[in-house]
Amino acid sequence: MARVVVDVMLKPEILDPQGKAVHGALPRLGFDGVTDVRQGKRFELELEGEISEERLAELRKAAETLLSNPVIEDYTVRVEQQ
Amino acid sequence: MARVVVDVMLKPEILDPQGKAVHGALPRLGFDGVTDVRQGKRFELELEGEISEERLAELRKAAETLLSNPVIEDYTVRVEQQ
Amino acid sequence: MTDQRQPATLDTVDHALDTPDAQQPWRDLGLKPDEYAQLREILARRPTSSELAMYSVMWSEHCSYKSSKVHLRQFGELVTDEMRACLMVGIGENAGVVDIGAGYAATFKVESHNHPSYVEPYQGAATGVGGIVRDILAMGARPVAVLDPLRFGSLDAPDTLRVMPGIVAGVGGYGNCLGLPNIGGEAVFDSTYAGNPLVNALCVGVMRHEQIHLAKASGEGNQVILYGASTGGDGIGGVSVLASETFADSGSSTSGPGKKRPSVQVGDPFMEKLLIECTLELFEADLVVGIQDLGGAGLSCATSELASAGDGGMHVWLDRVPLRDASLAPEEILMSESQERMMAVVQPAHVDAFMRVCRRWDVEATVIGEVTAVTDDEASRGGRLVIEWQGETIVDVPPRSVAHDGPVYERPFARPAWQDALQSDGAEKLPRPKSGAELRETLLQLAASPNLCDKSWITDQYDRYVQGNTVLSQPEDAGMVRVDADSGLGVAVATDCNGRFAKLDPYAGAQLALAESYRNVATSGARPLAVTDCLNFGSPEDPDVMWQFAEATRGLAEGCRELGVPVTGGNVSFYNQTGETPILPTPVVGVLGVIDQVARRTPLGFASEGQAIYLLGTTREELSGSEWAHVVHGHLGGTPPQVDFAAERALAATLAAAACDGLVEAAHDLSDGGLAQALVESCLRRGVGARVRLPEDLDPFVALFSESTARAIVAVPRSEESEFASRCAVISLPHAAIGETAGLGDGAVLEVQGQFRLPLAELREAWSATLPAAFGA
Amino acid sequence: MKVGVVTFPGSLDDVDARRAVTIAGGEAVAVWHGDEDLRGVDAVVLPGGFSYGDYLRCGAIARFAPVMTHVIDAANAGMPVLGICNGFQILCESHLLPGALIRNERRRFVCRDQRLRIENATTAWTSSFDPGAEVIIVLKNGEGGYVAKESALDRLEGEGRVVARYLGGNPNGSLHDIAGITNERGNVVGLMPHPEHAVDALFGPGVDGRAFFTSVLKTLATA
Ligand SMILES: Nc1ncnc2c1ncn2[C@@H]1O[C@H](COP(=O)(O)OP(=O)(O)O)[C@@H](O)[C@H]1O
Ligand SMILES: [Mg+2]
Repeated sequence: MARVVVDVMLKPEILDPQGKAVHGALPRLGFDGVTDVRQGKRFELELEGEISEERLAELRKAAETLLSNPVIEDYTVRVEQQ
Repeated sequence: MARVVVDVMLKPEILDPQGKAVHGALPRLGFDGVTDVRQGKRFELELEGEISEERLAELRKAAETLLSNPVIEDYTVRVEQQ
Repeated sequence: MTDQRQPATLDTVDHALDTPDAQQPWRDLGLKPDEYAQLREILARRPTSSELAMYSVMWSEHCSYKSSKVHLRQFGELVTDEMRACLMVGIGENAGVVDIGAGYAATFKVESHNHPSYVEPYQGAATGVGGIVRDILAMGARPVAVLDPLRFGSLDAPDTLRVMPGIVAGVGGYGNCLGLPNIGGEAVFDSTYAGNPLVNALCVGVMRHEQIHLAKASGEGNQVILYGASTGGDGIGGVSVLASETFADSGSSTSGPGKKRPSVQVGDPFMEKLLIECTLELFEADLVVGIQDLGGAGLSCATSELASAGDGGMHVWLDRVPLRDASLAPEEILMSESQERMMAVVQPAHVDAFMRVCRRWDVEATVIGEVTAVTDDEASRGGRLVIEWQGETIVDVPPRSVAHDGPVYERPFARPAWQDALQSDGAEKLPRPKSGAELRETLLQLAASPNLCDKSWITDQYDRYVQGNTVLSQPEDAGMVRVDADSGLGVAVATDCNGRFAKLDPYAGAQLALAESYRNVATSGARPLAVTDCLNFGSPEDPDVMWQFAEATRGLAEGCRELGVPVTGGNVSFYNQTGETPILPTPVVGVLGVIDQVARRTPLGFASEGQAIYLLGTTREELSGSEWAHVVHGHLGGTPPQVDFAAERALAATLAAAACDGLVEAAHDLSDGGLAQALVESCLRRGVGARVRLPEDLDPFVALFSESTARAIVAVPRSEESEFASRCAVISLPHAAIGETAGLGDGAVLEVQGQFRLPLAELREAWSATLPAAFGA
Repeated sequence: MKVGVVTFPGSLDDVDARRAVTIAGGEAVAVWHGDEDLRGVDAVVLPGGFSYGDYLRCGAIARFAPVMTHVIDAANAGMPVLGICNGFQILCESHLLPGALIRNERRRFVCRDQRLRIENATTAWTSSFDPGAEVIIVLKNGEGGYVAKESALDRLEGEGRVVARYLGGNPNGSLHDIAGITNERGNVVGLMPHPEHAVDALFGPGVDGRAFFTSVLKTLATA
């Protein structure tokens, strides 16, 4: 059993309407000093068995083809052993 | 300058239609052995200056009131010094 | 099946017999001492924990209607032959069904999802839409449209900023994703709804007569199939328990009494869309004997209602239910309100075909039970429902006692001590605008007020075009969709309620809601046919509130008889109050009408210049409870406008006939804001101005702002004027020529001769800025 | 002429698209997402809706449906393909068109009658329009903001591949007010607004949408 976490964020040059909205709302709630907010997605995948290098490579491919759209997004994959 | 990352995930007992959809799509693309997928949100906040305990407490409050809905979601806040 | 959390001993029926004196948490589950006693008497033993769970949710206020039943009976009793004529399925099923001609039937119903929408506005509203759509689907119909009557706290209350955008996004998010056009609804702001927003959702469905399905488990040996989403631990006892207590007592999560699980569920509209298409294909292939949606009280409700309505018993293997969380105990599975599930009764020979259709739509389906024979003795006790868990019997009850023979309360009610004082404080004595300039200011102020302003900030978030049959949608008086592409047959629906009128006089208030909704449908050119209602009130344990409820139901039932339109179904929502303060009594009434040829519908906007504008009906000095008194003076007192059903009937008949014969180009009923607001909306709809002369026998202020009922304005082409006027004269319908349409585009003007001129551009600015200013452009 | 309309789980405007094809004089053919061939159609419409709930990203899961392999091959071979709204998103996810569609700038779903200018009247789906024509078509989307790299945008503009642009206010934050684009060959068009809801004046804002469907029939007839 292992957990793999994939984080997907919009590329820096792509407008992020949701992050912008959060950024705009923070000062209204009294939180100052935030210079930027970006909102992305976090996937937690639970896997059976061991994580081999090979499976990790497969997962990277899934992250690249399915979980993110490389035209607008960057991703990171990391294993959280349990 | 510091980056604070807030991860917001649906509570385990709450249905996650998005995670379910991804879970369903993975085998069709040839990725097997995944037993569960949960999809959440990841916020990256860029802050000016130092992160004091006090500011962190404030941020936790923002995470609880603005970034998540505690009725259905859990959150974690962590600092990534740069 | 792995059980991590299951108690050491399963509470089986045998165990219950062995341990008659075991302590049971009936109080935490919301049962009263006498209800628990009644339950022991029915079973002649103590209930098992699973039985206790079932009875407690099914006997909750939300599911059993225990406080309202004695009043709702009138809807079934006060029925005339005229009303019966169109009625195919009446009160008591998932939704009523009416005959709309040419072999088509329409089914429609409005339901509330108020409390969950306060806790989690987006998901609460979304699952509210999901729930009512499944009710309509369960009747055998294709859902074709939704409407959403909503109530929020004051526009300037901070919590409204959280609640309103979330609710609107939730209604849209779910309905849009299902592909159901949103064709109407309401958005009303009043301070009494702060902390208690109302989310009522109405769905309309259409089917051929022979496709009507009922929630019945009959035919020994028939299989009981649960299909759709798997069952999870969210929302255990949620809707039913949340909606059945004083809201303040019940925590939003695990803190309340009886450590409730999260009472809010997350909806999966995609799953529901698959469920709709899958179910319609099952109907089409004739694979379904009986069907029931899973809503409040989940499996407890579906199994007991199906078994209770059928001619046999039912045996269920509960451990076959597909779970999202393997640790759920049987009681929790029975109470879970997980969304997007349905239950069907299927002949054994059809099970394979049933499963094939489900697979095609990627819908999980599992045989979890079977219809069984019952002895005469069992039948006389209310049938027999047996539920088994891992080989042991955990439920063995007469299903009728669960589903239909719950407790009935005659709650005390009395006219509130403050009612007389309230009624004697009329708005007719308040200071009024006098000069033309003051009237102009008042009109602008009202047009920009939260309840009368442009609602497109909300309605632009709803898909009104999907399915390609929408003829009328917001901001028209009624929504209208085509039912049959060949003949042009269509249905129109409107919902209405003025809670201020209902507070001043709940009997009249309910009738005024009915009258307005009926009038709206007729104004669109359709013939009003039938009624659904959602009765939103405070706590039934408060005799004042109970009196409001009793008066409103009596008013509605008698009003329906007067107008000849039957109540086909509806919903009651109690405990809408913050602390001791209840919401305005809000009996929302939905009316469905039929139109033979949708191309003949009447839109509300003036469409061209030079047409005669007629004011139909009688204007009296009626200002109490009006939008003017509310907006300008913050005043609520007096008695509401007079109800005149004969006049409503005459007006409706004239408008429907005029539409059919092409005598009117536009029509708009008069309600909130009176003639002034009707003119504003008719002009702005398509940017056509108007020159109006107020009737000489009326004070100009009263003529513009009184809210007398049974009135409408129409735009009549010059060529049809004499025909139209003579038709009104024949039935003595008051009709005054009050001006003509004049001017196109932003240069056009609304002119009230001798009083003021108002450019449409200025008017539009005021009318459309309010919601964007509050909620963001 | 046979125009296929693909139904994915969660497609909503497939029936409307078929009706629009019929009104324009074509033969509409229902194609299922699981189909292993295109049923002999001459052109394909990927309709609007929420395929697979639009969970993950709009169009991301639909792009892997069995039928899409065939749609992609056919498009590359020159068959006219129109993606409307969710269909546009699927075309971008399939890399038949450049760029992507993101959450509306105002973060709300928007449904309205939208004015557009037809910028390119030479594609398979717009040849019946006059160049520069102004039309009104229904717009309804939650994630309709068109984005692409600066260089990709420059290329689209330079090659005249912007098919339609929003007029009277950008409804969703699309870069360059882009409402629709085409591929180099002009056979694949992605469009955020819904022409299938503007083919009968009783049920939409007018009949300006018809020309998209008559265009493809004309294109096929002269091919
Ligand atoms: N206010 C009302 N007016 C008329 N009928 C009502 C009203 N409230 C409930 N009913 C009817 O009582 C029956 C039970 O209601 P309900 O529990 O809401 O149905 P469901 O179980 O399908 O959700 C339904 O047939 C409903 O139409
Ligand atoms: Mg029901």
